[in-house]
Amino acid sequence: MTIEAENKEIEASIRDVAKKMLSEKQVDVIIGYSQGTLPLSSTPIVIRNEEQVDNLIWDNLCYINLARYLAPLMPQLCDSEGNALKIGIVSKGCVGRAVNLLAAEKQIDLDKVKMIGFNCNGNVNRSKIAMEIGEKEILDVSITGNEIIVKGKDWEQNFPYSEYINELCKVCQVKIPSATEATCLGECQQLESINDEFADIDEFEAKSTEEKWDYIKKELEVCTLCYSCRQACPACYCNLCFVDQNKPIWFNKTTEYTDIFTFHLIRSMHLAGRCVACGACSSVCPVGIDLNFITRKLEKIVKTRFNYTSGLNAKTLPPMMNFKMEDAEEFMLEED
Amino acid sequence: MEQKILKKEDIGKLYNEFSSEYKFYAPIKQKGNIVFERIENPDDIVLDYLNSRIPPKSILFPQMEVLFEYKLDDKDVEITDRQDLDEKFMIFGIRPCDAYSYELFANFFSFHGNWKDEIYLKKKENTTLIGIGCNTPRSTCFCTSVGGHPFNKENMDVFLTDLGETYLVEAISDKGKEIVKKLSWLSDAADKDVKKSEELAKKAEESFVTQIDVDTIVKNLEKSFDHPVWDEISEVCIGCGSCSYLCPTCTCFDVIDETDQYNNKGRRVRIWDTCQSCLYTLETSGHNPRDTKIQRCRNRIMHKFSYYPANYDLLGCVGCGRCIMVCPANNDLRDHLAKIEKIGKEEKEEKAVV
Amino acid sequence: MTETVLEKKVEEKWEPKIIAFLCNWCSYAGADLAGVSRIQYPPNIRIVRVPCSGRVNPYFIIKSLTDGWDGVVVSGCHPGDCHYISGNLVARRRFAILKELLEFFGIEPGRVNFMWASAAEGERFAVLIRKATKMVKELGPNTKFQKEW
Amino acid sequence: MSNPYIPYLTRVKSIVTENKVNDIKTVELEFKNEEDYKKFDYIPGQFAEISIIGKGECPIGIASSPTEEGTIKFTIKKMGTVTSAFHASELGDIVGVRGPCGNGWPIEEMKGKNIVVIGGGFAFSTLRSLVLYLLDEKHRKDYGDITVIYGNRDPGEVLYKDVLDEWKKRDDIKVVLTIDREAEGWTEEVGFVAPIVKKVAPSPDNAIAVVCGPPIMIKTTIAVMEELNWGPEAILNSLEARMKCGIGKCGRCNIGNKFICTDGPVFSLAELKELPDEY
Repeated sequence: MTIEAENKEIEASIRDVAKKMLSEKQVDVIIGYSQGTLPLSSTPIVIRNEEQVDNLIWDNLCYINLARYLAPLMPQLCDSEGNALKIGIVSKGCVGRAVNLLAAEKQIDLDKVKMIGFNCNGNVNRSKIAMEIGEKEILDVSITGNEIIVKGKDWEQNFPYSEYINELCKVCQVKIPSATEATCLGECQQLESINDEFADIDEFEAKSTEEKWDYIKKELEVCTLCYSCRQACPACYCNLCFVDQNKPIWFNKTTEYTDIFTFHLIRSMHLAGRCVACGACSSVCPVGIDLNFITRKLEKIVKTRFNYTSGLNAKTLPPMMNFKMEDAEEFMLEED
Repeated sequence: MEQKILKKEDIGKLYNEFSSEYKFYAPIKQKGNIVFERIENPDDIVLDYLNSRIPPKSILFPQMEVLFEYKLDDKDVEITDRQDLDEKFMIFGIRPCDAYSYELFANFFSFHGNWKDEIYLKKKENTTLIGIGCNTPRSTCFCTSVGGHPFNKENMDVFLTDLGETYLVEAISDKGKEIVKKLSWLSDAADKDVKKSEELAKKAEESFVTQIDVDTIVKNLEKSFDHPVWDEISEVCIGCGSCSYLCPTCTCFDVIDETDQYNNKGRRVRIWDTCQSCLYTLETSGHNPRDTKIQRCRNRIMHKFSYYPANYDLLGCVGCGRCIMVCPANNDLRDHLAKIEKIGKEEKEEKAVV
Repeated sequence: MTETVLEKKVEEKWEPKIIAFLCNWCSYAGADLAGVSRIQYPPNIRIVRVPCSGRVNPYFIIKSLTDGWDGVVVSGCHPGDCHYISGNLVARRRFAILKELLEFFGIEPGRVNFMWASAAEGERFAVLIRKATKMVKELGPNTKFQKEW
Repeated sequence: MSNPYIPYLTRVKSIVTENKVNDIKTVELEFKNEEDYKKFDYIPGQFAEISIIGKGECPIGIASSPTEEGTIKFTIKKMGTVTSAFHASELGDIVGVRGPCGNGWPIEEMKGKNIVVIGGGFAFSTLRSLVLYLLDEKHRKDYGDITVIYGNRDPGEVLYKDVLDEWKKRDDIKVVLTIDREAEGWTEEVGFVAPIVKKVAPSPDNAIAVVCGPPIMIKTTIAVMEELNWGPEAILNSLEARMKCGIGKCGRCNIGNKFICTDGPVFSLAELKELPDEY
């Protein structure tokens, strides 16, 4: 079955489940994706009645992690007294993982959130395509067969989907939310988790300290500290981020590399064992920094050290919130 | 004033002419994005670009700018003012909408209170703009709807029109005339070049996809502060503020003191700020006049399309479309403006129907 | 720091400045014991007493590095004898991740060291501090975070 | 053509603790050089951006009146980083002062009218400046009779006790102090500001009222005054907002298209009614 056919089938089944949920009053609102006004983009949408269900779409350009709107809960998802509505949420694998993470960390209660899970077939690597197209203006993007067709005013270019799929989706281990919490569409089988050997991360770690420092500095230097990555991340829901605290002022928000380095390193520390590898941070970065390179390193640490994958279910505590007596401590300084 | 012709390969010559006297800024490609940076080697200049990702406001109003520096020795403080304000800038390849945004900046920074922001104004005085007209505006551009034009020459010193292999050079301001006089090696323009540039201007003007009726929007906004349209507009916004970072007319800044306590010296710095962040108006008492994103999204649009016209009867938007392109949730400003435009019509229809 | 200053600094017997976060119940007492029993250890460390190694926020460590310290040492009680039962166990996971991330971002591994030292191990404390100081000394001054004033 | 962000440098001349809880202090500042003091000509109701260089800056109302020559006073409550730095400062420390900012009380327009000053809590600093200015022998004759109503939670919180006692001794000013709940040793009014205003019932004709205090007190007091048919343009109050530059450039203290730091902080109730309800 080609990618295009998969998308059509998923889209149709999302709309059926959404219509059923709304008509049977299982949920008050449903958050999903709708057609964007710009090519290579999609727009989240909140639908409240059955007529709007046809706005819901699914294609490989739905990159925003919808769990972002659950914590802190936006006013539009609360009733007049301010308590949460019953929310249906279109959940590709990583959105489902984010909902599980938020439930495990007591930010949402799961009986108010119903996940519409499906066999996600991945997202397009938008920045890679935009980088290759360069300055020509893209007017239309469509996915036909297994190819992404990008059209401009008087030019057209095809990109094979398998090569231009998002790096994270290539090695995604949780295509659908775990069956227990989601009403799944079609046969709901958990794909055998592709053991992601983190080859590119190992190869990078083998480099010398200077090379690593220069590479990461060249990558992060253009960061303008606009915090879009933090705003788009479902795991970043603190109402007062360490960056914004002013009693005392911890963090100097100048755009010198010292502050950029501190921000990204501390945010990575806070994501350890919680990041659900949805790639939203890279796709929203206005200057196109590949932040997934760092989040994959986090995943590797948590996988190798604690054999833990984040967001698999809503019960287990993330690794940084618990501990074991026999944790490895090979890195500690010892008398030789 | 006669027009000249500048061959594209002579841009290196133009750069060498001025790079000693001016700080020369031009569009270069940085990690796949076009940004305005100070250049050392003219070959880095990118010529075939639509517009920069980060607006050239980052040259005169950089994201982090020192207001003054200070030395602290126990009971005394010594303040040193900025010394580098009389350096001359030359910005090559700026688009008409960004050049006009410098005027809006200068107007805003000298309007309120009886203090003028001398730092920005002095820098603007020492800046020479060599702009290029837009032959192929983007579909997200709407400068013609907000009083601009792809070939608007007013705010430039020297205006170039891209004729393919060469540029048609027109000196606009007297600064521009001196610049062109210095470039004695430019050849004179033939009439066909001038005619071609007029055709390009006309073709560019007609190629605009987005048309927005700004007058009704400004009128509707006066009485729609509490209108439910703002809930829809801010529904999918994730509050990241990229739209204000990349907006050429957004002037808000935060002021912080950065002290190196080990060497008892420091500096007071201003950095870009955004009204989309919840801290923007959070008072120490905890009260926050705009603490939901509905109020914050409203403030950004009201500021550009209602408060600007009310205070300075200018529009606060130059129609460059950057906020549309950068929005991660693809929360399109053109949809918002269309919804606001329809406010008046809905009530009329209801009245007509009832 | 321009190149010339760097070389000058290394030749003229440059001494590294290391910040040490010592847990109040074990390592601080261990350092005290080392001092009382006249055990010599390099004077490069400046001690910050913290209630528990679990109190050490990763931000302290990164702020020290970016403020110009040449090395950081964090020392706590051995797993199992933490005064607050699980302070050092939580800290151990945090340090594990922080150490790998620092290396990933390009900070020399020898700069930031974690260790356990109980109140009775004055000798062990001194040996480990000597080892940490030697490592930082070989790495040279921390010039990565110079802010242009 | 000077950089508007560079403050005048002043030295702390005296620090007076104003309330028992010791979180409100009045700091008296003396300019390092004279011409700066001459340039710093202000009217009551204006504020200044005062800063501990190295910690930050914050907008504080000027508590001293222009008639008190030589120094300027600020009353600072310990709230955040900069205000705590003020509370930790000693005599002779350097304080940066930028300003005067804002429009201040309309002393020209108030000429020939009765003035009613209603204050609550520690927001009395700019009112102290106004009343001292009005009572000054050069200006007293230009104004009608003055009534001051000043409410507080408890006696320990009352600011400027020395100045209040002086005013009570004078006959050309009526001072009414009140506290929320009964406290021993308190001889004057008891109750919230609004009922006391109803009891005192200042007459609205040819009068201007100045109301300053916590939002709750302002709402209730204005409701009472509207019952005593005070016109909205005769009631003024001074607003507060988060400010960073104080000179209308950083863009954050706007209500609608008005900036509190340049078009305010003093707004009449009539103006406030036109502005959107976002402050």
